[in-house]
Amino acid sequence: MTRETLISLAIVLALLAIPLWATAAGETFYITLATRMAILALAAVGLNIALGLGGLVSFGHAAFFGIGGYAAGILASHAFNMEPLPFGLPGTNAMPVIWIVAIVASGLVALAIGAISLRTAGVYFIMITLAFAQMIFYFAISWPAYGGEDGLSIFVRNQFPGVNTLNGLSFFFVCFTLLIASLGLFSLLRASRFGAALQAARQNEQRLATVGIAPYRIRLAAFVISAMVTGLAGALFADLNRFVSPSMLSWHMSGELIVLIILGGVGRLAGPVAGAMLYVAFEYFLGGITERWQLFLGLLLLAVVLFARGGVVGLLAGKARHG
Amino acid sequence: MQTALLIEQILNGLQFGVMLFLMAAGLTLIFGVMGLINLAHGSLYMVGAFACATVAAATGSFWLGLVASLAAAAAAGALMEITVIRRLYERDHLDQVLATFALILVFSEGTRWIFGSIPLYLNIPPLLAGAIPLPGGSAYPLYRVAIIGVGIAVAIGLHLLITRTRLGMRIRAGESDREMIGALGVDIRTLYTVVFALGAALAGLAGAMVGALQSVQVGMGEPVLILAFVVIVIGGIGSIHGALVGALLVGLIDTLGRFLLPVALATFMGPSAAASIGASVASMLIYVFMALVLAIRPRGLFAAAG
Amino acid sequence: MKTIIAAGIVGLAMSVSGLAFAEPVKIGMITTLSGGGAGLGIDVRDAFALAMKQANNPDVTVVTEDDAMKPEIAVQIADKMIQSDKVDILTGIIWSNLAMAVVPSATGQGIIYISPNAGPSPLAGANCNANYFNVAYQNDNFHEAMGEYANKDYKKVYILAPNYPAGKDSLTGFKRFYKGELAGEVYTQLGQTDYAAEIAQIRASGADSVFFFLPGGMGIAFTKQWAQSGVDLPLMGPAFSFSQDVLPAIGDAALGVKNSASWSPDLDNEANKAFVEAFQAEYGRLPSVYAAQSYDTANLILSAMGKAGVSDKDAFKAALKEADFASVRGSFKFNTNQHPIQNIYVREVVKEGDVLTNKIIDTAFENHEDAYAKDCKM
Amino acid sequence: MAEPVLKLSNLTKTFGALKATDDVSLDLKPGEIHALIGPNGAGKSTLIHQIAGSLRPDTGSIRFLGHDVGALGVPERARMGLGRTFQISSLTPEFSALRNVMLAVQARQGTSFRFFRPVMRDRTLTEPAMAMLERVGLAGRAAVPAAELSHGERRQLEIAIALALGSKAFLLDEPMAGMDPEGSKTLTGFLDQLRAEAPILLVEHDMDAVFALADRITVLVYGRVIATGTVEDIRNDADVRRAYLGEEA
Repeated sequence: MTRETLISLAIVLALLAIPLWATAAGETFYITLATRMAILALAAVGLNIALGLGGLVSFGHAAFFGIGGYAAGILASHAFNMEPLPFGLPGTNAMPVIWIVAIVASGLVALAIGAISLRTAGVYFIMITLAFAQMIFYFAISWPAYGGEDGLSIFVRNQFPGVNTLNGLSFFFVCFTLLIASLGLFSLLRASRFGAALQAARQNEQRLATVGIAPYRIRLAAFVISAMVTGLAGALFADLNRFVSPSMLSWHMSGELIVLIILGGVGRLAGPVAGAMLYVAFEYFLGGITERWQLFLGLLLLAVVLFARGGVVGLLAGKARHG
Repeated sequence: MQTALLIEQILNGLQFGVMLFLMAAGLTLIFGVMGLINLAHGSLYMVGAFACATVAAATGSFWLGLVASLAAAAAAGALMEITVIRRLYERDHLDQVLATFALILVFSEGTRWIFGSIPLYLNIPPLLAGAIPLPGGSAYPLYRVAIIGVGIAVAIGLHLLITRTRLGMRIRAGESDREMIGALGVDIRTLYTVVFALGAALAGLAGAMVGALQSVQVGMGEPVLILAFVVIVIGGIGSIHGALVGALLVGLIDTLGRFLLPVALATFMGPSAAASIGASVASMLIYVFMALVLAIRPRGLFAAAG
Repeated sequence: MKTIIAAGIVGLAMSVSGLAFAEPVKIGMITTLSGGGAGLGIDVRDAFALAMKQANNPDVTVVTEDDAMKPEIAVQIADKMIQSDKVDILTGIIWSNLAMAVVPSATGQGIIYISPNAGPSPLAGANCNANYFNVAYQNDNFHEAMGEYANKDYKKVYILAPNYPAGKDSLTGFKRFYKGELAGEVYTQLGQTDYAAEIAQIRASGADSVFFFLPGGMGIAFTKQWAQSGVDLPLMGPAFSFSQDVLPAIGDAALGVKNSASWSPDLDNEANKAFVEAFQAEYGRLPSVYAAQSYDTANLILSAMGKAGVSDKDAFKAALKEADFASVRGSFKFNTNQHPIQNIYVREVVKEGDVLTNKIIDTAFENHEDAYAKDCKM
Repeated sequence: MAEPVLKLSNLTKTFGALKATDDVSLDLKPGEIHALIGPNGAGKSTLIHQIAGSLRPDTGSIRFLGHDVGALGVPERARMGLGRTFQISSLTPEFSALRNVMLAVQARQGTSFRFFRPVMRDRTLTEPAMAMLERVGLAGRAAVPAAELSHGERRQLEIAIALALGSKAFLLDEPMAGMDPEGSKTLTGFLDQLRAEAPILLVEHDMDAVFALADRITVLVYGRVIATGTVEDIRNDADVRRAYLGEEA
């Protein structure tokens, strides 16, 4: 077992320990906090596929996070109000169905955004993904059907067969299981032929083309997979808050997802998990002490970028090695 | 009457575009010369507006405020460059995005700490109050004409600076080859600080001029920043000419879209629905335009070589 | 001897009240203390604290946290206050979208929520809840009042608001009472700061007046640009753009604007005079309408505490519903949907010395009810 | 007479006023090493870019294995068997030498959209890749990241990659550049054997290597072909001596 594997395991176990401790101590709020960490980590694992493996600095992943959230919100509100969706489809409050819709919807939107954005590179890519996310953000704000700026409430948390999702701990385990699954997906992808081509595209696009693999298609596939994972996280986030609003689509959210990854370690398996834990804990504890916590967050981020490259995982496990 | 309104709206579009140009010029200059993407450019815009409002309130003179805005933004920019930015030139765009995102947080909360959350007061100088008549019986505010004038002057000034002066030659050399300019004995660190401060001063100027029209408050730079990015991406990152053309296109498309779309939609739907849907579509228009431009020309309209 | 008896009586009185009602009450205040809208949240927090300080009731604890104007943070704080701090009552939220995020789930968990500002229509109508009280207004109220007032003098009003739900509610509310012709109806972009294009359209439209709802920085920008444009038409709007927190930033451009509110610093009643004076003494500035609403919220809670213990939820809610407190708005009572029935006034921005403030010039509605109460099945 | 593997006819490419490639025609026959020489700025790199597909000629045609490939991009031409190395080593720096070659094996198999099976446990990738590393003498350095290889080793790795692609023709851009004499000698011996596998278009400044290896030489000056012929022909060509060798001396 390599050092990085050990550290990844330790990070994931630490996340698992929080709600278990909270239950024992009767501090149920920390279960909510841990669930938030798990969901943000899941979203960031998604982004890490595009950003960490593929080097695609997407500044618009909030779009997929929000689309996932709206999938959950819209389906649940139709189920709650007993109104059919277009084409006479029923709404639903079954999480598995919602997840599939969230994944498919984010994937399709990512296919369209990616197909145009990936024609560009570097700063252009950063900016065009940002612009597409802003476009969806403004659309969500001004489209009246689902609450616009006011957002959409999910009055009762959606259901998962055999699990009482209203129980905080059960819902945490649902999210945690999906997080573990996404980490499994990430490490499989990283080691696969697809992952090899994707990482090569990040390191040296010219080389990849010269061996006969077109980087565009590889990147597009990675972008879509990445968006799907982030979209799934969005659906869970909506269920955690029992609410979805355009702020899930804002460019601050996109920035936060990037921050999570950099805090934890770009391209590292457990980087997003470590980053999400650190970020949420920081926001919560510092936010409790001072209203100016964003100032200190900014200073912390600066310190990480300037002096602690590689994030938490990089600090603990040293440089990444590829077989 | 309709023609007069259209002329007025075109002027509004130009004025908006010129204001975007002041922001975009600094951004694109910094990217072109140093290869740096600076999200904190909007913070410099805010610094300019706050400096102008504070000095104008203390002295009673908008003009002193304007000078203060240039000085404060340039100083903040130079400080930013020396403490943080110069460590980022050799980094990838990801690190640059994150570090400058962090700078936004620091600047916003820092400004709030100093000035509080309540917006500051800043009004246009009496000299530029009033309006000039337009053909067709309408009128146009003098202050906005002045903004257009300043924008054109800055565009010409930048053009001359880059094509005619020693500093401009160095900037152009820096764009093409960092090592060569170092070998020529130019102090590249100072050059970069000067360029960054110049970009910052332009942003501060924009902030001060716009602050007199709008409200001077924390976070005022962020919406403008995103629009400025749209402008330089459309124009081609690194190109001053591209920034000018991009800014005017975005200004005109946005203003005329907001004006014309609801009118167009009202021909086949109710006025209330047309107003609402027209506004929704208009708010997305420039992003659609940007996507179109990049789909056809992935490096923008005036892509710099390389 | 006498003093001992007196002390005994006081002690008896205290212990009697203590016997039945002096249960500790924990109030969670979620409000906006950082970010663009912090000025409003700070007024709400300060006025609430002022009322608590005046009451000096040792049984009340207030925990305050900043929602940074982000719904997901508000939800997280609400969860924490409910699960960890075990609050009995939540209050403080400024914005409708944050209220929509927090209120349904909090009231669903049996927590009482008392709104000091936002009043989104779903919570007043179909989704009203016995645990939800609104001390401020239903979102449409101020706009309705301006529509009613416009009937007096104007025939052709141009109306504009940002393109988001509160903006649409605003124009809908205005049109519900306005009988004249509309010169135009425009939705601007949320967060838009340049209104030259809209002002040009207004100039060309032949309107005789303008009604606008542009909260925060948007309103400051619009009013300044309006004054600079030289278009000479009367402006009116709800109080949000002409409240005490934004007037200094607009400056003299605001002079003469008519705006509607349920409260004004010059409102003539004892409670209000005392409030305005105490607020100025404590914080060195004039209170805003948000401060007034928050002050009433605090006094409402205190009045209910004197009648029932919070552990008996139904009795406590009944006590709240009586609204037996001296409102700074004068007459105040709850409708069936637990939203206020109150007067809405029309104010004008004036200058007193160097300070811009509002003066009441008319009463648009007396004992006004909102339009959604009939949809509330409670 | 064998059909040429690669045939360029009348290629022209201009950048503004500069004619970087001026009516160039040349071909590459099976089993030969065809060296392309010329002073700096003669347009050799521009020509290589056009052959590889990263630049489009203004006019003229490129035929590879009997097909017109003018409309194809870099990856398509690579898949047809055009194996290219770079003037400045171009590898995936974080990957080990082995994984660099494996990427080429994977590309040759045409299966990059496999998402789950770990490549390091895939013998259809590791074994051929290891075999290529052995051929170029890099087997002992298989696990070392490309970024940590020496200059010469990177050159060897580039050739291993081109080999792994099963190339039908090699396009080698200055493979000797920056090598010590010992390394150049080894590489010269290796290229000598390589021509049996597929013909080589060799761009090279090292004249010893060129004269030792080349079957034919084409001389490019200011984008124009001024001579083509055997080593003997070129040594004796007056134009070449004047325009090129003379200039170097």
